[in-house]
Parts: sequence; structure tokens; C-alpha cells
Amino acid sequence: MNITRRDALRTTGALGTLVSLGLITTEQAMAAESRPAFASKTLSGALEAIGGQPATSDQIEVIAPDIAENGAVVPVATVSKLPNTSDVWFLVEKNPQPMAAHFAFPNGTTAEVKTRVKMGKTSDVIVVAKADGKLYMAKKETKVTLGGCGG
Amino acid sequence: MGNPMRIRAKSANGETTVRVLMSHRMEGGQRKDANGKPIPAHHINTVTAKHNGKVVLSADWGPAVSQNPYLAFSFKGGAKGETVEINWVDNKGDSRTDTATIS
Amino acid sequence: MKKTTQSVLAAACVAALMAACSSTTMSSSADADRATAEVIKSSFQNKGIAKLDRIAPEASNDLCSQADVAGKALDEKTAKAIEAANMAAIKWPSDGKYLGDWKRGEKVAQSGKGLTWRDKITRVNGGNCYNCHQIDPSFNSYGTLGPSLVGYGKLRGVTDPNSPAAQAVVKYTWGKIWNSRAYNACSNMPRAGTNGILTQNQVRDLVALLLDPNSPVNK
Amino acid sequence: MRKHLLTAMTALALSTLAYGQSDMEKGINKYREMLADGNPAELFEMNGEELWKTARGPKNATLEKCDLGKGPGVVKGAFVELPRFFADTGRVQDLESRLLTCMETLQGFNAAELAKVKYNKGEMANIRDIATYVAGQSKGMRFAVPQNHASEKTMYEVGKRLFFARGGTHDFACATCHGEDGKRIRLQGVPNLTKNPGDGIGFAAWPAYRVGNGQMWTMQKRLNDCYRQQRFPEPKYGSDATVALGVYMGVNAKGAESIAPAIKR
Repeated sequence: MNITRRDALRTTGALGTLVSLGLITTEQAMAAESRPAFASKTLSGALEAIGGQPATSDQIEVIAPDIAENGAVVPVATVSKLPNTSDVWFLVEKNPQPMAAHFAFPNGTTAEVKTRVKMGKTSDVIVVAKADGKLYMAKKETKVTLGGCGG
Repeated sequence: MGNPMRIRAKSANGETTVRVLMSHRMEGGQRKDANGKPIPAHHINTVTAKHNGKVVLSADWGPAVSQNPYLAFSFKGGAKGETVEINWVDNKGDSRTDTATIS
Repeated sequence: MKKTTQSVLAAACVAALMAACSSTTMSSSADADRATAEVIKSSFQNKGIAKLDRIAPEASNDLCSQADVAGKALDEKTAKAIEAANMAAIKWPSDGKYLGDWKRGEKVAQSGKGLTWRDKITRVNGGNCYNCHQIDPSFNSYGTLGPSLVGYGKLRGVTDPNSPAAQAVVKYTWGKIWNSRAYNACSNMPRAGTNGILTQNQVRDLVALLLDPNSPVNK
Repeated sequence: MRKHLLTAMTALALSTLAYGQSDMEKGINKYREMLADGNPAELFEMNGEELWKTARGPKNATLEKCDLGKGPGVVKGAFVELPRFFADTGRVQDLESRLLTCMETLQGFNAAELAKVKYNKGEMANIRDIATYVAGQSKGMRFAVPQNHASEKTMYEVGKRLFFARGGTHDFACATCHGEDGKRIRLQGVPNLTKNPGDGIGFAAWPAYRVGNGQMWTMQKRLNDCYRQQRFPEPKYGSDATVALGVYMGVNAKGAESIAPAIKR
């Protein structure tokens, strides 16, 4: 988490220079993906950006459908039973940029969250949890069916 | 300024469950328009939830979160009549803050 | 193309139409028919390539629709008249070549594109086949409005579609795709050839998809 | 003998297939259940409620006196009794064509001009949201589309004829896809709309949020897109053909519970 924030700040600084030089507009600078974990095109790169390869854990529950009728909206959720879980990340391995979302839980917030992500095709949905500063992960496969009829 | 969020916050057994729907196109940056020009990414970057001014959840999102995003989570404490505040900021600097009363 | 075919069909079906009309003499039903015609006239508009002539009266469609509303099958004489008119509208391959490439046929079968008001006239139309039929058994996104076509050639005993023994099945398959209503008066299947949905070459490729022993359909 | 073996093998293959398919269908049903929690349609409903209560249009008036069939201003329960005959216009109207009337008489808009606006744009987006709000106020109630007035009966008969009317380049009618039980287009189940298809299915499920394109679709938009796929010319917004089909499907759905606004793939 800290690493991500620091890197983000550093990159923002560089973009700021480009803006001041008039090479890019403020809006482009805002819109450009400056967060390494989100910008990474590979799973290993995204994991590297959040602190390295996590250990597998059966204490993380990944809730995702076996089959998603439409990859544009795939309901996903996770519950971490690891004590002192401070963060969770959702990644979709086969997406062009695997990192989908990061959630940070301050003390008093249950390590449980539900959202919806896009999936380009059938893939593992991976949840990484950080507990006591260490990374753990679990995964589940969701099949994305072809949609569509005439037209 | 985005459109209003739909926030529901319910307290039970010393815990408050929050469910939020946000109105945002969450354009992924992979698609092309009718003329073949790429449609630039436009998505929520950060979400922050506060209860009584204290942050109870923060999130970083990329373009892979679905259009009109949905988010549900829960935190310890929170009483009926108190408020929960949700804020989002997108990659073009647009933002939106809404509050809801805990029921 | 379609217009000429329709007028041919209309002429051939006039006798059948008269018979159907005389059997539905209930005045309330006739009133509803008239009201429906008025409603259709006032409700639809041209859009893109989809013009109002697409819903102009057409004898074999109208007779089938009337039978559906009444909830009873067409009488045999009318059905035969419709089938004969549609049979006459089948265009058989000019060079006697019925079989194309099954791999291209699979693409035609997968595509449901073309001929909606959003499409350009230049767009290559699809056959819409998978929307209603199972075809390649390894492909699981298929519809069930029509029968499964898995094993189509094999089940009909076709081992070499170019052999004289297979000619009857080959011809029937061509005809069925070109104009399904030549064989079943009120079939729900689009008349792909007669109505100008698919080209001769596309129909060849579909015939191959169904009958080529190397096609996944017959594996 | 050989023939028998072949038949037996085909039967075996079919049953294996049917088993696999039902697993797939179970998976898809589970997916749909997961989606039902947190339907973005609520965002459109919320906006629609706001629009209903906001003074707008040349006459700067709200829609709060709009008569949707149960008296001026009564929203709850109105949706499950539409389309119906309205004496003031002398027409059978569905929810959306009725909203056009209210926007013209109460707010001073030109209904004919509004009906030409592109779906999801300008005032048409507002009508979409208002319709979503009004439908949501009947959620959980059962359909009881009236058949009392002679015009309502005629429109049912017209709707039935339209439902079975084959046309377009593909000879499709509504009934081609929606005339039998248990059928699918690709993997999508297509309900039989010639009878009550069950609670929250078919007419009882629109307006609906479509996750595929993130759009809110009303019944008018649903019918418009059906006709597009049928390769027909376009039905005009709120036209008698669309209303008649609404009467046919709505009356057939008598007793079905409305789940609108629903969420769909």
C-alpha cells in the first residue's frame, strides 16, 4: 500500500513537469494511469507492484460466479478470515490490465467487501489480502459465456 | 459533478452495513467509437467512506470496475440517525460526495 | 429480388387465400383484422435500410399468421399451395455445385449480422443459424428454437456428399436453406436464399458444414 | 439391430448433453441472483422520482397531478394496470405514451416532438427515468391490465394479430421466438408470451437495467429492439402497435408479479 502511494506520488511529479512544459494538458495528466499496480499488463507485474508474490491461503474466501452470462458485470466479493487484514486487492488474471480494485480497511471495518468487475474472457479471479503486513492470496475461476443474438 | 449516488446504510447488532450504487460510465479505454477512434479511459480512481468524519473504507479502482459501480461493506459501530458519507474522484478530476442517514 | 419473388408467391396463393378467407367469417374477427391493418399503417416508419415494403402483405406469411392467430394448422390444400409456390422460388446452383467450404460455413452459421435498420446494405449477412440450432457439438452457445443439427450428414447416411447416392440429401439441404417453406408451409426458418439473406456461395458453405464428413457436425 | 444401437447411443448422448446444459443453466441462474443485489436501475428510479416532483417545461409544472389511470397523482399500483383506456385522449395508452400526454397537458411540452427524440437522449432520457420510477412504485404487485372498455378488447385482438404477424426479410413474428415454452436463442431463455409466463418474466420485468451496455430499457425500447432484430421497419415511439402488443402481453400476464425495474444480462 505504502509502496503504491509513494510510486504514485513520484509519477505524479513527473507528469506535473510535463504539464508545466505544456506537453500534455492537466486533464490528460489526470487521466493517465500513474499507478503501477493498475498500469501493469501482467499478473506478476501487478503483484510485484503491491509487494511481491503472495502465499496461498485457505483463509480467504473468493466469491465469484461459476459462470458469468455477461463479462461486463461480474459480481465478486471476498471475506478474509486472516487476523489483522488491512487490505484486499481484486485481480482478473486474463484482463489486459489484471488489477481491478484495491480496498483498505481501517481498524473497525470488517475485512469483507463486495463489488462488480469486468472480465474480458474466462479467467481466474484472484484476491490478495494483506494481514500483519504479509500478502496472501486465493482464487476462483469464472467462465464468461458468449452473449448475443441477431444484430 | 456526477449524478447522485444511491446509498443505503443499515445498523444491526453493533454493525453498520453500507451498500452504494454510483452513477459512472467507467469507460475502460479499450473501446473504439463509430469512427474507429479509441474512447479514452474515464473511470473512478478513488472512493472514500466516512462515518462521523472517520474513514471506514478507502478504495483505489481501475477501469475494470463495472459501469455504474456497486460497493457493499460493513464497519463496527454506527447508530440509527448518524450519517455515512461517500466520496469518489475520477481520473479526469471529477468528483462527487453524498451522505445517507443510517437506518 | 424479394419483390418479384413475392409477387410470384402472391399469384400462386390467391386461390388458397380465398379459401382461408371464406372460412373465417366471424365479423368481430374481420373487424380486428381491419383494425390491425390500420394500426400497422399508422405505427411503422422507414428506418435505414428497413423500409415499409418489408411488411407489405405477402400471401404465404399472411396465411400462416392467420392460422397462428386462430390457433389451428393450415388445411392441407393451402399448405400444399404455399409449399409449391416456395418450391418454385428455389434457385438451384447454376453450375450444379452444391458444396462449399465447411469452415467458411461455420462462420456464416455463427453470424447473426445484417439487414437490421442499423446495418448498411453492403454488410455481409450472417445465417443466424446458431441462434436456433445446435451445430458444432463442441460449441455450447446455441439456441433451441430449431432442432439440433449435430450429426446431420452422418445420421442421413452421407459418407461422400459428392457421390450419386448422396444427391437427394444434398439437394434437399440446399432447398431447405434456400427456402424452408418449400418443405413446411409455415416453417419458422428464414428463407435465406429466396429472401436474399445469403448468397449462393454462403449457402454452398452451409451445405458443406452440414454434410462434409470432415465438418465437426459429422465427427 | 445396428439401427437400435445408434438410437440408443443418440439417446445417451442427448441425456449427457441435457445434464451439462442444466449445470450451465444453474450457473447462469446463480449469476442472475448475485446481480439482483444492488440493481443500478435504482439510480434511474431516483432521478425519475426527482423529475416527477420537479416543476419543468413551458408551463413550469410538476407531474404530480398526472392521471395514470387511478386518478390524478396516484402512482402506486398504476403500472400493473397499464395499458388502459383513457377517456380524455380517447385512446388506449401504455405507461410511456401516457407520460407523453401528461408532459404535454401539464407541462406544456409538445408530445409529438418528444416522441421523435432519440432514446437515452434529452427528454427521452427523462421519460425513461420517470417510467422507471412509476414502474418501481408497483414492484411486488400483480398484473391486472383491464379489459372492460371496448377499445381495450379491440387492442387485445390487434395485439394478438401483431404478435403473430410474420414479416421483414426473415419472416419473423414475435411468436417465432416467444411462442413456445422452454426455448432459447443462444443461451438466452425466451419466455412464451402467448400466456402468463410467470412472476417477473416477460412483460412483468420491464423496465430493466441491462448490464451488457449499462443502459436502462423501458418496454417501448424493448419492443423497438425486438422489431429491429426481426428486421422490420421501426415502430414509432408510443404508437398503437406497441400499445396493442402491451395490452396483449399485459392481459396474458394477468396475476404475474411485477419485478420492474429488473436487472438483465
